[in-house]
Amino acid sequence: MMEFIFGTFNYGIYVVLILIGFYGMMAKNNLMKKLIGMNIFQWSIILFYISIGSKKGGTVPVVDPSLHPAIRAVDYINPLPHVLMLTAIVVGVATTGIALALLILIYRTYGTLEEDEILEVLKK
Amino acid sequence: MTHSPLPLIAVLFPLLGAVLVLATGARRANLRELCTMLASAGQFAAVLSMLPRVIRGQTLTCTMLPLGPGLALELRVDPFGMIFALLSSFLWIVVSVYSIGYMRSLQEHAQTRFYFCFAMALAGASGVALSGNLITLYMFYEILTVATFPLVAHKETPEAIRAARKYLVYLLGGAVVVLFAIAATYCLTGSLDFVAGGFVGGSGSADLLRVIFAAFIIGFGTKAAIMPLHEWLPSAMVAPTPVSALLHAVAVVKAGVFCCLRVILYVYGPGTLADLALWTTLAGVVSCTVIVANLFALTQDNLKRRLAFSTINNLAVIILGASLLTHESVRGALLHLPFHGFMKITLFMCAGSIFVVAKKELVSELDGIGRRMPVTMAAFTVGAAGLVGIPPVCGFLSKWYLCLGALEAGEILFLSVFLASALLDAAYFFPIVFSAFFKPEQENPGAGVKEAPVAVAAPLAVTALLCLSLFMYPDGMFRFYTLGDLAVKSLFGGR
Amino acid sequence: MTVHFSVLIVVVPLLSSFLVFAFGLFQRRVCFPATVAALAACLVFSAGSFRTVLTTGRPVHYHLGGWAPPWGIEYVVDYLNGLVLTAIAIVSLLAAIYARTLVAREIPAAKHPPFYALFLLQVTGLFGMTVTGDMFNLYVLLEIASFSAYALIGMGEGAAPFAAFRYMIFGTLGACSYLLGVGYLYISTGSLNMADLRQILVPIYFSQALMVGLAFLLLGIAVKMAFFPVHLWLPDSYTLAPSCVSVLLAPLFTKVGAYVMIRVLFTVFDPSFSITLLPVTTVIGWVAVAGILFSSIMALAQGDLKRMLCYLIVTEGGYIGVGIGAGNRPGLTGSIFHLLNDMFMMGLLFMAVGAIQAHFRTRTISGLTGLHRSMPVTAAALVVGGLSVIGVPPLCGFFSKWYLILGAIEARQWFFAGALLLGSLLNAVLFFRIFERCYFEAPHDPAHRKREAGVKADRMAMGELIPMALMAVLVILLGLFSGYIVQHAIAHAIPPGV
Amino acid sequence: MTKDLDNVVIKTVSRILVPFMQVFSLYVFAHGHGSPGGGFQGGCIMAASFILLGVAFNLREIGKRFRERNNALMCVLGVFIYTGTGCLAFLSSGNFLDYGTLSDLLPIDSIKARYYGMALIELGVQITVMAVMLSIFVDLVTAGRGEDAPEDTE
Repeated sequence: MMEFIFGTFNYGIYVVLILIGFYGMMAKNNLMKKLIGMNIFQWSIILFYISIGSKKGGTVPVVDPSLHPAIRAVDYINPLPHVLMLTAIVVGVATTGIALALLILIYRTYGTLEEDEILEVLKK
Repeated sequence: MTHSPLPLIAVLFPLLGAVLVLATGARRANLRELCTMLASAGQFAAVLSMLPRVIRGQTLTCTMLPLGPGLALELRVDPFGMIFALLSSFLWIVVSVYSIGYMRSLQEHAQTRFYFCFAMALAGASGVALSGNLITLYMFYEILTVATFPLVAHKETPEAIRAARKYLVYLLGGAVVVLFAIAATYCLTGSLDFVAGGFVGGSGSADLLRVIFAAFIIGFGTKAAIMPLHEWLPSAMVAPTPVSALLHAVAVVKAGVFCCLRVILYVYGPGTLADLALWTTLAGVVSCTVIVANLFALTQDNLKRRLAFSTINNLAVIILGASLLTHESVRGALLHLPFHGFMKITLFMCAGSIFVVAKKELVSELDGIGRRMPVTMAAFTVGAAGLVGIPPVCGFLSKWYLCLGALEAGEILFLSVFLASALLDAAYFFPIVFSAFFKPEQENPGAGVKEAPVAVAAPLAVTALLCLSLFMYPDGMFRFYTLGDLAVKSLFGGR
Repeated sequence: MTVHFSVLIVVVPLLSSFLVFAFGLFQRRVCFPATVAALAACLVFSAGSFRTVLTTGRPVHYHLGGWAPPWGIEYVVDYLNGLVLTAIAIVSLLAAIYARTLVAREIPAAKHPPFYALFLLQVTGLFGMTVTGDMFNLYVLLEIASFSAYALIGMGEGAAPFAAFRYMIFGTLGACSYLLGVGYLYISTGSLNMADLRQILVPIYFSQALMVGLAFLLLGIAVKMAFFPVHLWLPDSYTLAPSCVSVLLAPLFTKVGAYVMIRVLFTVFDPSFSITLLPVTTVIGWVAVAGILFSSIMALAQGDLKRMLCYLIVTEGGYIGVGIGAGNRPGLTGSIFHLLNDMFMMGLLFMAVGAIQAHFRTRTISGLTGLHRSMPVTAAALVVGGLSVIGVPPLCGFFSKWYLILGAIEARQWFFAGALLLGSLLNAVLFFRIFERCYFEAPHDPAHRKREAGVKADRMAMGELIPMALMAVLVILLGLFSGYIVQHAIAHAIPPGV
Repeated sequence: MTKDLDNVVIKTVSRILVPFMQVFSLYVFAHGHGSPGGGFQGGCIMAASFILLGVAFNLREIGKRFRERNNALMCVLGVFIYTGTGCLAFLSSGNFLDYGTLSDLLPIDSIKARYYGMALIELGVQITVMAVMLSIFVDLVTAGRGEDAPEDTE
């Protein structure tokens, strides 16, 4: 049982983070808090991907001749998730950029970022 | 099975007419009317040119669009389709002359839309007549429904729009059920082409075939106004008379009956229906329709609604004749289809001319109208007599074969249904004729003869004379008798 | 040069979107012609690559950067996405030409260059999602398409930014769950290439990680496809978006999502798995049935024309879902062909609604009286589009519905067939309510006189009429040549094993 | 003014820090192959140096060094370099981004060609990321009004 907990605690953490982010997105009234929730959601998936690539005893995936003349895969952790997550980070930044721009626009038209107040204005 | 473009030309003429009508538009009314007339004459000529070859036994086919394995938009002219094509194309000429007179005398609005939709409806009707498989039939069936929707709502009054909406829901609902049935048939048999004597036999489990047959009859029955699904027909009487003439005699309801007969004879065929014992239930439902429609007709005071219920009765008689599955009854049904068309269109045109001249719609107001409008009421009497089945008019012939068929099938019950239908016809037609000629007029008695304008009176006179001549020479101009004979021979395998 | 067509389809719009943005800084008038030129080039590329697929009969494989598939990203053009590519190219080109006068009217002049840049970026994302053969690359292009969609919708005035923000929350949720799905797939197999995945996945179909991965994948795709339970973002965002934007987004975005669902269910996972081993497609079918009924009724309840069309998009997604649910050859033919038809039908309808909103200054169905007199071409376009959506034969909508019903009956799913038929009946009531309002207005109806004397819809620019007329002709031609398209293209497009 | 006084510390430190940041960003960009780094990280650091300038002094400083229009052009330039190198491979009948095949055009072997190709791609990425990060910062701070923002924004 113990090694199950230690073996997969990274998945546990990412699930908790996802739920926090999901809660932030869905339940919060303020649009900025929704955005923060969205960011937590995205970054927890990036954590999930990075934790996939890790190996016991593997080092950073940068070729280091001192380890072994030939490049042995076991020495290094799996670099592919890291590369994928570079793109996901860029996607996260771009989403936040657009979201902030939209929030500015919303604030300029409605003067508030509280969703229920905006919905009131919309109903009229 | 010879390939020839003639069926396609026959279907394209009305489309061409519709486009020309749209092009000429309201400004050049006379040119527009000319286009309608030319299109109708052209279509009739094309259909007539196919007649000799069909008589000699050739079936002309023309594949328009291949759609996949065992599936194509294909036209095929066989004797049965020829009867309906001849009927609809000839009556289109008559009705277009009539509607020109009618619309002009009442200065109706939006006439361009009227003639455009009229031509499209005829394209649909002739397409239904000449289609070679179920999917082409379904295509033209839908075009017919969509094209006649603006006609029913022509007056644009809230009442007309409500009637059109009811018309549409009934017919599109029926079309949806038919689509299910066609898809199921294609699933079972892999092909949809009509085969004289049916192609569905034994291709699926018995009760699945029964369900599909029920779907077919419900779907096409809505358009053939079988009793529980007939609501839209009386309420569609709010449309101008040429439209109700088109609805009843020329295209819409006739297409419904035609499709029902196609399914009974060319999809299921006599053999399969007998095995599945479906024909008894069908005959039962349809004979209830006959009786109940007649009883309703007795109670209607509006002339056009009374004629509507008489149409429901006669359509049910045609389907009953076909569902008896005997030599003579099928021949009677195939003959009653065109004969009823001629008679019913005469009656409708009379109703229209009475409305044009005397602005009268109710039967109770028709006292002494015969003296003021002798030609119209004479034609009305001929039509009414034909429907009742009195010898000098062609109606007698088809009723004769129907009764013969019932006797051949040994079904005394359905024989009595035919006779009762004739009796009830008499019960609600002859009071009109009697009051028109023998009762004194209520308002200005003694006013001189005030007949309808020529464009209105001539067509109904022509069709009345045709009803009489068809009795003397049933095989005359249209050779309905030989076509019916050929169809029956192909159906029952020359027995 | 033709061998590079499948990558140029993505590179050219990407590059031209940035070039349009750069030229726009100096000379605003150059943006529109450059966009149309880029989209025309994409049409040439997509048609060319599809033609090579048709003539050679084998899919075209393109290894990006020369790396062989399991390592490098591979672009694949086969029968399925060749069709979708060409349809996207045609619809986006017509949408760009059509949107010109609307852009001048709805978007402030300073924002024209960014609008056209985002327009091209959106088309890049759509092309990329269709042509890529790599699961993660599909996520990246999905995000590119989604960003430009959020930004384009945010350009509208009034409540558009708010709708765009809510759409973003929903869309990011969907995209991240797709990413999670790809992550689980990667854990189980170690590869991201679709063709490679298909072989590796076969022995491990019932591992739990894979089940969770498939669930997340399908959830993400369902959000992007506006599939029934997760379609809530669509009505608000597409209605409040400026009509020059909704003319591009409405027909294409959800349909590419549907294409991705078909790609994942039938090419990445073996059809035998998604149909028989695990009843994924049946579940999708049943959800789609609920979706059709729900959104048809919602569409009936709408007064606003554009919002009604948005619910119609969800219904069409439901039809595609039912086709997938049937899980047999005719069902899948029906859903692929419906996917294709729907792009053109929805494009036509949204063009008509955009013109009505711009020139007739009304969007409510009750305000359409007398439309046929002042805007005959738009009324005719509405009729053609409506009849096609209902499924009146010679038009394309009927043939795709025909195959769907065939599939449902062959799979003995009577409720699927029932939902399809009821759906087309509800659509019929929906559209004839509009035709009534457009064509028949009682002569003594007061609104009629006001409409006649008062606002006279100003002349529609030729730039708007021609694309609409072209789209209507395409809808008719698609119907007439449906047999040809089904036999030669879609029959091969169905993955083996269905 | 007291506000101005404690600003001196930030201003002097940032004035010293900015040049080193930019050199370090070029270092990170150049050593992208062997060590962690590359275009994206280099671009971020370069943009951070400008943003530090803007935060420490005021937005005028960024505006003086980097017109907004130039910033937009830098974005486009970066993407153009990236796609341009990719398309270079077409000349030597390689696939997109297959700059290894440039060796038969240029007098270098394919490994060197791949090395320089990678460097060009990283340069494109660096320029674009720097420009985009900067424009996001400037647009957000001035709430979309860009350069003609009123003086009060510090």
